[in-house]
Amino acid sequence: MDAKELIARRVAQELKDGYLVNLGIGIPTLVANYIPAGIHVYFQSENGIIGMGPVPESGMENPDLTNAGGQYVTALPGAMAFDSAMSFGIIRGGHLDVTVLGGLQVDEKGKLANWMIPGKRVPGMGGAMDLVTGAKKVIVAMTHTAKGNPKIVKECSLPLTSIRTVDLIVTDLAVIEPTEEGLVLREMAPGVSVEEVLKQTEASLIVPETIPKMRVG
Amino acid sequence: MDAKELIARRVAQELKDGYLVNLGIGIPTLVANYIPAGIHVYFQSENGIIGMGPVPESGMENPDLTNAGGQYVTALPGAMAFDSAMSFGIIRGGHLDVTVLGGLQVDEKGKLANWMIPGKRVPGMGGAMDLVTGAKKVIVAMTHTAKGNPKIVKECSLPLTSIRTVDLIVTDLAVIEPTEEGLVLREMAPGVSVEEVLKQTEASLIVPETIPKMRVG
Amino acid sequence: MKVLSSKDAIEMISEGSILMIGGFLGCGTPEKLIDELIASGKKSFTVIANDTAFPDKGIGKLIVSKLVNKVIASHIGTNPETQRQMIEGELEVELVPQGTLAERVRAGGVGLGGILTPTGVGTVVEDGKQKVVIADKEYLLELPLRADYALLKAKRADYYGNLEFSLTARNFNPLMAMAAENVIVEVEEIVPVGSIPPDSVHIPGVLVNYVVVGRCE
Amino acid sequence: MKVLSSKDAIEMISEGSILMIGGFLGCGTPEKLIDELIASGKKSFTVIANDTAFPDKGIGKLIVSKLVNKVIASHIGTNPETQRQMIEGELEVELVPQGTLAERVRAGGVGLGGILTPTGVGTVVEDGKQKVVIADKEYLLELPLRADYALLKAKRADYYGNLEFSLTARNFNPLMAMAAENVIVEVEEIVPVGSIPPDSVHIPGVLVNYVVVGRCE
Repeated sequence: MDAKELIARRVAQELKDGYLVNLGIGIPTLVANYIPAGIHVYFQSENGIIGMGPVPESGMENPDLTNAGGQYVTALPGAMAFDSAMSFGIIRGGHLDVTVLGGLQVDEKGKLANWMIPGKRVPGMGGAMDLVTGAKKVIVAMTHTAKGNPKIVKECSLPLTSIRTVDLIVTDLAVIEPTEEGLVLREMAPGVSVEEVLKQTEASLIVPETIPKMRVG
Repeated sequence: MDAKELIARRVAQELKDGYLVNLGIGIPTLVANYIPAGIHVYFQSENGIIGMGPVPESGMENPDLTNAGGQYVTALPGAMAFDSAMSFGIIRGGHLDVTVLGGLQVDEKGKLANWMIPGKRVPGMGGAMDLVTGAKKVIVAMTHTAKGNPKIVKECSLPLTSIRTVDLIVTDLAVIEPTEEGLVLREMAPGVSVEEVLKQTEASLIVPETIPKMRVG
Repeated sequence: MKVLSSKDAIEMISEGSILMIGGFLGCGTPEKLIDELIASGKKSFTVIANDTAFPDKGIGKLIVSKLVNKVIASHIGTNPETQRQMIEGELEVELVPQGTLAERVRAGGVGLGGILTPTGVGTVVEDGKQKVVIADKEYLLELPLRADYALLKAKRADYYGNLEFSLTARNFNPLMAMAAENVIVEVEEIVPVGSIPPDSVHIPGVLVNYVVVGRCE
Repeated sequence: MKVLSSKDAIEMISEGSILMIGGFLGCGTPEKLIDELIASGKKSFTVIANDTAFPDKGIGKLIVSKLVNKVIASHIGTNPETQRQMIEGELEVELVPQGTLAERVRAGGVGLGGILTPTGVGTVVEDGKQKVVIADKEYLLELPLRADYALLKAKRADYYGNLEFSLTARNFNPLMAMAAENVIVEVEEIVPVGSIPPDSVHIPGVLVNYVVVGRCE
């Protein structure tokens, strides 16, 4: 299983029946492929729909039906379309059960930076600040390091997305939960040692006595 | 022509083609009966519709279609229904061309009191404060006096509806326009003398040299 | 979303809760839920609603049955019993301009900390409220409203709980569907998923907790 | 409402105006109006929009054609030309969280003086903004946005200008229809009054100034 699939499979385990879920671009998008059996979740796309379905077959595209990445999607039976104020009303009003986003850095306090690298890449925050500030549960899905550099750091050097502490960090090495006491190492990827996780993590981690294997469904 | 019809007919002369209009309960409601020929106006009812039509024939009532007074109405072709936030978004956002309301008092500065008599009648302001504060043009349609007492006063003794100066006052005796300089007597009802208007008005009135008869279409 | 009998729905409600109830002078009010609430004998509620309707209709019946300790509404003029209880000191009434009430409920539902409005500036409505000056214009800071339960009326729901409202029965219903911990909706019928097209759904089913069928139980 | 050719519609627009343009990565953007604006050679516009789409699509084409001096948007990451012009100092970019952008446009349309949001607190978004503390929680005071012209895309209009949007092409369009002095809407077809049922109209025709038919002119 490659790193991205592992992360997506693990995140999918956090979803419960009836949840309203928003998936960011990149690894988070893959989560839709691994929803546990018997569970029905609703996907919101912040450009204005709940009940987004998969990419349409060629020739079946509707120019009025795209996802937040601008790609053609479909709408499942029971879907609902709405304007941007309603879409973010749902997000900011605390009605979104889970948002899964990519991350550039998460710090020891569980704060996320994921929207810009000053002087280098300034795409804009899009809906990220609203999602992290407003969702009931925020899951960061990202590779543990970038080009060998730890992404879980003592303090974010990149601009924060929100001062809200995220709820869970899922990487290709571990599952880490920010708590009042600090970052707790909750699960380890198959074949990964505690030493390796600590080595690849700049932030201090609280390491419980027993750490189960990552649940990947 | 009775006093109410005279007032309603005169107010109707202020409406222009394409206007969005909100009529309050009482005399203002009658204005709908006297829209000048060749003019199409849209009536908004603040409970959530533009394109409200007349009272339905008996047996044709729809329990989901009422006006702001709770009476059954109809919807004309091209009508639109919306929620209360949109309804007052239209009103407060300056999209309503004219609101016609009844009045308890209007003072020398053109400020209106029309929603309560302390200790006596406290129905609540409903949409009146929003309408007077937000509409492009506010027309007060009321009898000139109540039980012989002037309703156009030096200063409102009743609680104000808004600090916004109304645009026109139409009574059974006269048409009066609040201006920077004060209340100006613009038109006189048929058979009414300037002396009588002044006698029935507590506020000072600016009386131009010539005062035309009230235009009643 | 779960379908319940009106009895089971009302069963869940604790005495003394804050209730948001949809409707405008009874149009768009869940009459069956109201009757069931009265039958339950529970009391001491705070009711947030546009108005208190008429003594024999909608919210008016709750007032007459003396189940309500406090009302937050824009208008109580059509229900003499509300006025009587208020004057006698049996019922606390907070009067809010209708547009401000809509925005406060909306703010509660979409996660705003407050909104700034010119409605009410310079009137009794401003008492005790913070004022903010922007570009030389004064605004009142109005705070969000939320409730423990929303008791709403929609035309129909599908099996996911997606709601469609009808004409002026829409009014405060969709706003309240976003501003309460528990959303209970009385509908005339439940239709198969997909029966309501995506652009015709007014409130997504994921925001709806319980549906009660009002007509054909 | 008046039906115009795209050429006559663009004719009205003054150089240097503030334009709100609907769409999300090009979905729901009036392409014909965009092309006509480019053909007109007018420039120095401020554009308020969710994003700057792609270099060959929607608002992206305006950027590539260098007609824009300033952009207020939530995301510019899909258009490298926007980033290049920004870095070179040719284009001013104000980045706004998407939910805040929606609320600011809405506030401009519905007459609010501002809204309080937790989104952006403790991030670079708070720079230069007033903070308000309510019940020990910090909020940013975000101000309304308005424009001289709104260039919008709807699925269809009736002869009154009533608009119906389609699926995710709705996005910012209805919000912008309320927040501009002049509202110009590109539609795919114009249908007889009454063809769009009252509950399916998203924006009432009285808010629409001009309609341009985008497909079959």
